[in-house]
Amino acid sequence: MRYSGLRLLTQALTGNRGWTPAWRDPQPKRAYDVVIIGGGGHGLATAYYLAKEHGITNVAVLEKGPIGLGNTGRNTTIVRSNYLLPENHNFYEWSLKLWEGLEQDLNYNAMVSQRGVLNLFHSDGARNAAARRGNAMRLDGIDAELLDKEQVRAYCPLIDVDNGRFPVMGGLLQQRGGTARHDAVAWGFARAADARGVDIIQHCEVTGIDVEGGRVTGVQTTRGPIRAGRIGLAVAGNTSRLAQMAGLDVPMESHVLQAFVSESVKPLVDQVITFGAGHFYISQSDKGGLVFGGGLDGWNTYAQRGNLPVVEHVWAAGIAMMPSLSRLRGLRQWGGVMDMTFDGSPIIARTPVAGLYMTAGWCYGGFKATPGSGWCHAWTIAKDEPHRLNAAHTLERFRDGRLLDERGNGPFPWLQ
Amino acid sequence: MIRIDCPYCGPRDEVEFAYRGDATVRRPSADAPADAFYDYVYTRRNPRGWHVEWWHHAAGCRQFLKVVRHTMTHEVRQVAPATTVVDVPSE
Amino acid sequence: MSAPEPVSPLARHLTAGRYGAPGDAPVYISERQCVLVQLFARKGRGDDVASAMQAGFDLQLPSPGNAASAGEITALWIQPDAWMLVAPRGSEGALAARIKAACGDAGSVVDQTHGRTVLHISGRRAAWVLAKLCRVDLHPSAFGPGRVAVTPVADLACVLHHSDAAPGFDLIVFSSYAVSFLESLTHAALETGYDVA
Amino acid sequence: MTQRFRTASGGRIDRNRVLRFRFDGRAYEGHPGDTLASALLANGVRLVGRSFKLHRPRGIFSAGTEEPNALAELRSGARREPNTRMTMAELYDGLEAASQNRFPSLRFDLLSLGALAAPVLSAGFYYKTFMWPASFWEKVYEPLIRRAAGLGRAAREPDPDQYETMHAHCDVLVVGAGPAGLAAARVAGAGGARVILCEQDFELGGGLLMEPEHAAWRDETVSALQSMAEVTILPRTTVFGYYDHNVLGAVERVADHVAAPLPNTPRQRYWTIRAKTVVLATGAHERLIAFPGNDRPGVMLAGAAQAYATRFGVKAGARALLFANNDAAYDSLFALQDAGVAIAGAVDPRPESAGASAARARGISVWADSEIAGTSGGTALHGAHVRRRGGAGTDTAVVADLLCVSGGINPAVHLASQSRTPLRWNEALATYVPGVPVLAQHSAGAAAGVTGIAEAAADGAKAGAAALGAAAPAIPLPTGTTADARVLPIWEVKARGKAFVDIQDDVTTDDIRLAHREGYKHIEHAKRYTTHTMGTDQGKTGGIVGAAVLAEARGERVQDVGLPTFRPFATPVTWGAIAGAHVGKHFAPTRRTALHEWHVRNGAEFMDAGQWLRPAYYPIPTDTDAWESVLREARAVRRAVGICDVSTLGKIDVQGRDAATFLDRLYTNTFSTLAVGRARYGLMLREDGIVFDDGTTSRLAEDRFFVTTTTVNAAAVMAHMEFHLQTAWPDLDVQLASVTDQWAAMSIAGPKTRDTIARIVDGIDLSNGAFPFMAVGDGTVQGRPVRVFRISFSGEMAYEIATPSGYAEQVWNAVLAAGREFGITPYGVEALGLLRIEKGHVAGSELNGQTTAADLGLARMLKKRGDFIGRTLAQRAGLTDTGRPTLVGLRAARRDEKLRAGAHLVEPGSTTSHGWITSVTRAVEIEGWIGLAMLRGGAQRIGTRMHATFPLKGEVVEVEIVSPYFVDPENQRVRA
Repeated sequence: MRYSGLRLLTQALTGNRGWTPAWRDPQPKRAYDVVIIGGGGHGLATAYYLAKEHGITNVAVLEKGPIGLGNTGRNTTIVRSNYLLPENHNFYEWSLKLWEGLEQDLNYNAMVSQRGVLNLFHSDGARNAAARRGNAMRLDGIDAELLDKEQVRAYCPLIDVDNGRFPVMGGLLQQRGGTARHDAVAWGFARAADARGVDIIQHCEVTGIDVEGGRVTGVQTTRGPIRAGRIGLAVAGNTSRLAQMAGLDVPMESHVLQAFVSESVKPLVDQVITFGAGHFYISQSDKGGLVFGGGLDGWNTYAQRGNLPVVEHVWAAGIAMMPSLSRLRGLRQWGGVMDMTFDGSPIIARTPVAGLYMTAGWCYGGFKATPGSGWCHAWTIAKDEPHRLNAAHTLERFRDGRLLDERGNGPFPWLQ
Repeated sequence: MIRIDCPYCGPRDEVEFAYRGDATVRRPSADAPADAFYDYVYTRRNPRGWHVEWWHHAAGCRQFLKVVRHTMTHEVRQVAPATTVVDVPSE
Repeated sequence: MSAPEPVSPLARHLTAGRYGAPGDAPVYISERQCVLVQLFARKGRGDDVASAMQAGFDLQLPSPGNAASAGEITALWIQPDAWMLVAPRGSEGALAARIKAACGDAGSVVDQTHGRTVLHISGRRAAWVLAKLCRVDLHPSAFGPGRVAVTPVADLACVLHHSDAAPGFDLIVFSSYAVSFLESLTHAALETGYDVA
Repeated sequence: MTQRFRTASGGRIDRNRVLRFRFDGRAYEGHPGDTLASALLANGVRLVGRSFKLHRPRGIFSAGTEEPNALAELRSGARREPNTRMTMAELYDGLEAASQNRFPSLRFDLLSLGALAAPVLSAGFYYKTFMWPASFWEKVYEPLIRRAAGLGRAAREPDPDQYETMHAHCDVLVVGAGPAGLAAARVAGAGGARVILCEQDFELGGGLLMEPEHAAWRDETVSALQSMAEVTILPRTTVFGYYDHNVLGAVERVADHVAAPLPNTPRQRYWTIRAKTVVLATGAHERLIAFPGNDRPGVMLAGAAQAYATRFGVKAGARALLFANNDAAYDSLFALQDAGVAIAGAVDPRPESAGASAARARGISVWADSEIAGTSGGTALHGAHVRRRGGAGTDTAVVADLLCVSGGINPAVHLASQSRTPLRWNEALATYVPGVPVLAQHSAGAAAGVTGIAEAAADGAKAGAAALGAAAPAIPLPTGTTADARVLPIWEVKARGKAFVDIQDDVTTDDIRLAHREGYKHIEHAKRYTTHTMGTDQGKTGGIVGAAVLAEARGERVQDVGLPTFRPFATPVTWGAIAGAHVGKHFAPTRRTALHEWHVRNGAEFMDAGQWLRPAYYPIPTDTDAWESVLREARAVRRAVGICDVSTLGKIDVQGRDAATFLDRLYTNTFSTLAVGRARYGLMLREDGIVFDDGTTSRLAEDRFFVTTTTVNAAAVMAHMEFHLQTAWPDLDVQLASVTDQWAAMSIAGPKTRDTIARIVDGIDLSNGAFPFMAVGDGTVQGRPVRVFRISFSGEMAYEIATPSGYAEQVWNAVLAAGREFGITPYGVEALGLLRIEKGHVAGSELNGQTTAADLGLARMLKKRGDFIGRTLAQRAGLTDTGRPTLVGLRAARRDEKLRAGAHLVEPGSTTSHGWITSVTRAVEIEGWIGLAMLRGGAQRIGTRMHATFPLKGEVVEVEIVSPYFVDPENQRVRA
């Protein structure tokens, strides 16, 4: 059923009784051409692009719970492509381009809002790093602007430019960055993939990956075995466990990243702002809640909950950046489990097991990557080789020393 | 908040410590092959369950402690000096 | 030429007077001028250092979490096989040299007199004020007189010593942070009021 | 008449004192002991807000934290706080509040016209439209949606109030001071435990406060608790989160019950409480029933109406009707009757009940086996339509301006659930109660599903005893009979009209069913699709009702549908409270060198280096701009002598028998061969082969070294050393002490350096022969001990003088005096940077965690024999690739053109980056701008020209690629 304003009106006049499920709830078949493990944004996008771009529609997406409730439903909804390394910004830029046409493509309003993403800096060194990054983006055709202190003040008057412990020197702005409605992304991809014949199978947990002679043959699930010659992992936070089912140890650790939302208030923050002197970023949802977050709790965990020290850090950084937020109230706190890699960049690649692919290791970058990750993962699965956009995002780069270390933090996942 | 019962200082908040990751990997000897160093630096079991890990009591006694902690419940089962051999609980 | 006097980082920051709320239970904040010497036992030489300190200074080095005094010297446990020795201000480097002489190659000695600043807070509500800044349990049952904790206070590394039963606490902090630390401490003490001698 | 709904007597308010307050500009009066909500009700104010989406009129619905409707902007200006629950706002004299989410006024809200389009505004409507044309989303649709959404308006100025933190430890933390909490605290306290009792209300007592017959027990218990030295009572304190290891967060509202905090007093205090055992006596929230018009002002939870009558002495209406599915709610109705409220009757879906019998005995008419099918009225309730259950027969119109609703109770299990205590279904109450906890924790009283004052208190005493874990002393307990709290689980009355499950966010039963129809069948999907329970009240009164509607649609039982996860915060918590004192300049500590005061007195401009403050430069009146200061300072070094505070460099005293062996393994180069009294430059890698840090290390004795690190890595290097000593090489005898703060250090550099310091340094022969480049020695300056290092960062003849930091200013002044005749000039970090760039020394911009030794031209520093950290992985193909960018120098081809760090190096006309500029400066040794860069094929490109492009500013500068060593590449000067 196609969504439109007219449909909304006619349905309203008939008591909204004619709406049908956004996606089917099929029984799993015994075999598929491709099985995608993980019904989050990345898995659903992979399935969608397999169908749309490569004509591969005999695809199942297996999700252990309901779709979209892992990190897709737990992030701070930011989209941007303002990365330093060409391997990263070119990939994220492709993802951003997909975001820009996503709603029309999916016929689902994911509320992609290109309201601008501003990264503040507070020192000469940080300014130079921001300039290097912004110039690298511009050379590759990606929008970036350098704001000085007064331009920052004008752009977002709530920012305390002068008086804090670390006065603001300026910021790197990407106007095309912004936010998207995270739940709607999963639902929109699910609906569009379903419409192209993909089976989205919820409450179907993978308990084993069958490997014969170095090649995958299928999966064991709580709803029985399913055969498939090609399997894609899109299980952020749990990649280590799933990869181990196929006998692989991967260079990754699982860490929790917390996020917060305030009580709803009238429009206050019209952009996405990140605070360079403390781990902090903020935007305001269309519902009015200020959505914000910061750094990792910093120790391995699979639990989707965080603890007070990070709450204190993040909230203090928020007040340091915008002192007028002080009297607002935090409404909810939650955590998502990140696949943290050893260089802070993702893996979209074939694996040493033939027929097994993964889009993984997304660290903090997963949500914004959703369409791009699905697109590149689908390509890699369909062609059994990476697209040039994800050619560098291999599993082997750690062994080869061809690292994609955006910030130079070294092989410490909790610092990435 | 994770509370770690430092064998020297007593129970302390996690903020006194700096996490240093998996404590089951050991630095290979100088003549070990490159793969051994690769595994030491990059290969992790990353278990969902009991994890043996280093916590540096940076704001306390400056000791690297071996902590046996569960990565779902966050229960801490054992905290020991660096050279102690610890058992990983079976479940 | 008279003997040179070191200048404290707090020299211009602690001005005598009464500050904050005018309540009847203020805390008292002062700086203590001390000599500080960090003493380590070398690997496997803990017993030798202990006997040397016993013999040379009649000082029994304290166990973890504790302080011990002999004469003018107080030893604070700070980490395994390491202590901070605190004594009244004397001639530059003299105590460190005496301790090194006593311990010989069994110990490593580092003078930290200038590297650390010692503040003292006392008064009936001193522990309550400290609890605003300090994460360890300061209840007398957990941290009575003679107890030592190496723990952050006001987010800064600190050796906290329950130095007298009055109660009073010594706070040993890195000198470069002394001013910042004092700002946090006095801010926390505004509610009770505080008195700088 | 003011306070015309105030009862003649009764309640816990102080009728002898009058508090004046304003709501939406109108003046009212109330009494101490009132909340804003009770005072407004006393004055007959019924309409207090507008709903989130449809802007429907809203009245006061509850008397506590669960309030969905009665939200106000409290105070004004910089102290304005939106969305404050009027039911929690303690009245004070001069209080000012304003309604929110309405335009232009509460009574005539233009945005409520949007409700005409309500059928279109069904759940998730925005996902199906607003997509055409694509560019309209940001320009048209989104701004409209954002303006209509949101509730109150936040302040736009910095908060003038202060906040604080408090750390607490206890044996038993009791959350909630109702009958269960008071009893638990008393038992634990009497048994000698250290107890903390937190109560979010300003009065202790919880449900006791609306039961006057139990006032004596309450008072006696409270005074007993107050007399216990080890019991800390915290009223106005909300426990908002339950975290790992039995650590809980709470916020104490120290000064929210006054117009502004007193001087020296924080507004709120954030407590971190570490409890051995926790007793959760958090009570329960009454729940709504979804029937058409259940959102109209005048519809109120039954228990709330009782609280207003008995605790606050306020009649929430003139004529009350009850709609309840349980006997306990009848007590509320009887309390209203006793307070003088006219009773219109009771509507009960049950065919017969004890409550109904008791009501009839009081002369109250009861519609049994009946339900409410709708309400009438505009912005206030006029009446309700009563019908037989299921809709048989005709409706009866009942006139009432107060409709008390009770669908049963939901234990406040939020904290228990956050602590991973599983919830289990309680059939009698048709709700979730806590199961067996994972942590040391007990739920007691209504929070555990135990209803009634006497029963809850007894349950609390039991929990207190269990928490004590020892023989528990007996305490007096209240007695009395309790109405049955069991419910007939009806959730919804299906009739024409909007029946709300989330009153704040306008989520109706039809919305839930629509979500189900569209496949959003899981509770989390339905919640997110409809926004059910996502308002500021977090669905405390209607959450389970929505779940029940979903369950019915799914053809399942409520308990099979489950509930959305309970996450912190149990109650919303003030942002500033958690930030505490970490505001403004105190966001992070500030680290100052021992010379800081001198720098301040001498006009330094400071810059941040991590937490350190360092002088950037020292402007003098004749300098026209910063560059002039920097160039003047740098020239002084190149031509005569300058002095720079370098105290911030990390310094580590390394001692022990194996100190040299240790340093050999730590550094890429060798230290065991270093002679005592000599220094050597060292390079450290991370284990992954990337450069970590550098610095000079001096040998003070066979078994003692003095290591220096970069300013930013000082702590990281210390931890790196400790890690390897303790975990990889525990057999080594090495002791480490940070002496960064013990030693102040100043670098004196320039051709006149020796002439300057030789005048004041005693005890060291500073002649070049006796004290050559890289020599180290101890001496004195005017009787102060100093350690002199002949090391250079600038490329000039230079000596670093370290002195115990208490003598820093004295030694610094001595050097200044000695150098006066040479024009000695203090120089800051900017000039230091200029000098090091001219010399080609790498620093933070090049040691950025991404570069190898070879990239930086330091490959020779990697020793050929022996292990060192990073040796093996540095040999990986990707790190030895000759295509990697390497360090080069740059010079602007046109001498008047400026270089910028962060520019990329390209071939003319191309956008392919071959490298980037890491550091730039105006030079003093040569003319114009120079820089350092990382450039692919760097060595081969020396002597060529490229373009430095800076697209962010649209600049392109032609540069010459040169050697990075602009000054004295043969190192003659440093050895002079």
